[in-house]
Amino acid sequence: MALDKNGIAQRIAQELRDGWYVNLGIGIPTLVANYIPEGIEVEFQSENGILGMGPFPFEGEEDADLINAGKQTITARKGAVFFDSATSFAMIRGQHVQLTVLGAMEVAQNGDIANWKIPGKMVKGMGGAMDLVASAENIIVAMMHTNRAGESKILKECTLPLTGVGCVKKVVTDLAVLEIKDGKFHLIERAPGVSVEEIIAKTEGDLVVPDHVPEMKL
Amino acid sequence: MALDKNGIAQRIAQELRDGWYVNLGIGIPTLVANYIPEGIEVEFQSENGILGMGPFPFEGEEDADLINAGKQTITARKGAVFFDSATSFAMIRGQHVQLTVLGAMEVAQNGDIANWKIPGKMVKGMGGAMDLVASAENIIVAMMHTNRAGESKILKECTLPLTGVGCVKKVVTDLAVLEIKDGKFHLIERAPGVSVEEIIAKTEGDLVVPDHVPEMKL
Amino acid sequence: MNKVVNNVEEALDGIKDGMTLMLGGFGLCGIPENSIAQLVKMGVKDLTCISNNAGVDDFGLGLLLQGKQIKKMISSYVGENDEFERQMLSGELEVDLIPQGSLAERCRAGGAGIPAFFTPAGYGTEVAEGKEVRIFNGKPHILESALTADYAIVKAWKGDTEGNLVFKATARNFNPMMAMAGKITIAEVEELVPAGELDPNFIHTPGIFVQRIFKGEKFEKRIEQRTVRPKV
Amino acid sequence: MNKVVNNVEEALDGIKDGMTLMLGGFGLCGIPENSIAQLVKMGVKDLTCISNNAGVDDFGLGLLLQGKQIKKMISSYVGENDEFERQMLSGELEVDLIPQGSLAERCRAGGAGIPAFFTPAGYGTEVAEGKEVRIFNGKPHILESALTADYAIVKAWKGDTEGNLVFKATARNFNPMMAMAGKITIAEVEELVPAGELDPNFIHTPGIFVQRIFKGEKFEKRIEQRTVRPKV
Repeated sequence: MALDKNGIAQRIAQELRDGWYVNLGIGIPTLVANYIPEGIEVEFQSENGILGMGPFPFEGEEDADLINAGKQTITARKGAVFFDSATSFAMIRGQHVQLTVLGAMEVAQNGDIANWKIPGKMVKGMGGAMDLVASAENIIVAMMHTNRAGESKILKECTLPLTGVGCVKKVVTDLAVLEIKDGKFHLIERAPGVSVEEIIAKTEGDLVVPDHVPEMKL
Repeated sequence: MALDKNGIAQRIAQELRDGWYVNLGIGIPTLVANYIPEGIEVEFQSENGILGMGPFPFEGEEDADLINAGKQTITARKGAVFFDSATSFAMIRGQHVQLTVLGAMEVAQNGDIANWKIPGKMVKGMGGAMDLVASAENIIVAMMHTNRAGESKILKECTLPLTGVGCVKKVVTDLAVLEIKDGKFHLIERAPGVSVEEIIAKTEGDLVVPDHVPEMKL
Repeated sequence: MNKVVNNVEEALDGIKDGMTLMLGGFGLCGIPENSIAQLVKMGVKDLTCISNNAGVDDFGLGLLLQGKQIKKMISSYVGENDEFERQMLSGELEVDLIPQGSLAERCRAGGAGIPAFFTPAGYGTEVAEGKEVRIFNGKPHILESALTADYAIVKAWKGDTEGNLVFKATARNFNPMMAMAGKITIAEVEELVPAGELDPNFIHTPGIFVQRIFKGEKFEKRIEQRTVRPKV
Repeated sequence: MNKVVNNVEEALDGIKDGMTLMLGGFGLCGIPENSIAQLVKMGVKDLTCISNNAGVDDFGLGLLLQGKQIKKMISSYVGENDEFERQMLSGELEVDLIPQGSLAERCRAGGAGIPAFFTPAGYGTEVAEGKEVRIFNGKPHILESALTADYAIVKAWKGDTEGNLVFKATARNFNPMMAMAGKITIAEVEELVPAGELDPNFIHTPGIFVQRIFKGEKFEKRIEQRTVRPKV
């Protein structure tokens, strides 16, 4: 069965390594924080200016001066730090953040990503996404394999305006874990109960499928 | 009579305006702080990382962590701020400092200045001098009119390696106040008792001399 | 070096039609509320506003949009604002979208006397159009230029009479860099203290970057996304 | 995210001949004394040292010069050191002199992922030789590149177990930028406190830039120019 958003987040959380600083984008990526594996310590960076982001505040304890990049009220963990936006993006651009997880509208087999603009519709802006994808050494994209019309979002080439070029190395969708290598998608894992055939059918980009494709362990 | 170092500093202090942030170089410029005119408030920036530099500490109150750009122990005034070297030079390069006073080995009539290196002798380095002269809108050079051999240091062209080009607008020496304009030195004031003839004789660069040259008021 | 002015009217004196303003804040967090209200009152028009976001319909920069006071917005993200959308789609409002990190760094560069720098952000996208590309360490970068403003308006937690500023939590965001980049920088603060009360080791924005400071009358500090968890 | 190591030996483990090191400090103020002593003990050679100054003959980086451990110095000012002068004039020591502001900004750029930037400092001087010149706002600037190091060694006043650092007075100087620019950054601190003891609003160097932290055994904190005034 295809994963829901929490399932995708849970699978991505398995990629976390002890001691990493991690930037989680808005949407599914935010949920990753709920599934940190035991024995693993990571720190969350939010690009508006906090390292050591904690969970949402208890009701009545919200502080308007303490928010994340999604403008949500948050808390600060023990050992947290606040800083300005230039310092925040110095961390990102300077590759001090070990993992960036973000959503996408489209991903292409050359690692291109599109996630900020749909021509003809309202453009909200790229926020920090372009800085993140251009700089991060380790990007995982969290997304649905297809759009609502059932069309693949895992493409030979992006059709939407790009956010970054050649930067995505791993994609976790509701159906599969894919790696991008040598200009192709490589099927690494499939969601529990999802067939290889379904993944092939719903992937427009070139897909390398090994003889055995293990199921995700969640 | 030619001014001594304190006299030069005293004359330069007359150029201070209320509300200015001022960077004083090592040597004669440092002495300017002793002659701030009454009713004028200025703040001293030292490029190693303090704004609001105060006088030397009382004996026994020296703090190894609190020094100026000359590595001298200092104090901090009320309202002072400490910052890192990148921020310090952001202030300088970004022209937030209204006046820079520094010494020179040579000044040329096009505003070039040489004050960091004598070929064949030990080179100590430029420290912050190149940043200061390249960025400051308002530079006053404090120097002796001639070297120990009696040769002019107020030149048509600098002979020593440059610190900056076309940046000096005013020079205060032991003999005179000079402005640099249109590629020439302009004699503005003479030291008390110093003759225009002496200044002309000791100035190698082109010097524009008005009919009346007032004496400095100290 | 007393930078204190009596009120928001004195603080914003001199801002005229057609000027470029920087306004601190991220979302509605750390925005100069009192100054924005005063800009509405002054009715200055044709402003170019450099601000990471554009507020919401009825708060923050949204108030200036309602009054059609803004000619051009330079931002990284402008969602959550219907009037913005309307003016943008109708062509009334010019919009320059900039990656957030480039926006922050361009403001810092403007304040630090660095006219241009290379960054990888935006390479290969429409942001790079018309910009110089150069490879460093095998990776393409684009040349971005400094931003400055006629007036920068920032909001701080505490400030002293010399203009030294301290920010609280994530309300710091763009405020320090914009303070550096304003030809005239105005700071509105929640608490105004005498010089010497702030620890000189822990000042975020040195007073040299601030020309005018005043205590804001009141701060609504509206929350954009109130997210909480239940108490157990 | 515990970054604490037990002692200076563990902290400097991995530093090898021929590596590039950044060392914080201005003059003898804010230098990593314990780490320098350990580098002497380790006897690592052919080092490239990026540091604003080179210490004095018998303290600071002067100790590494005595042992001929340094192949190249990248600094802005290297006076007050006879052994330095001797090695430089004899050609044993390579020296790259950089304007102080450019040095600070090049370290910051290295840490911030900015490969190059334009600055007016040094234009028209020998510092500009071989560098690209470009006019911005009618004024010539030169292109300066980022600096990074295999190890950056900084000295802080207080640090916590997560590597967050706080500096005292003008001992801050180059330490924060160098902390950003090290592939591995080592912090020696006067006081090491548990995470949560430092106010998150007032941390100079966020722990993300620091890989190892330890409490220095003792700090001599030598004063280079003791200037005082008599008590009245």
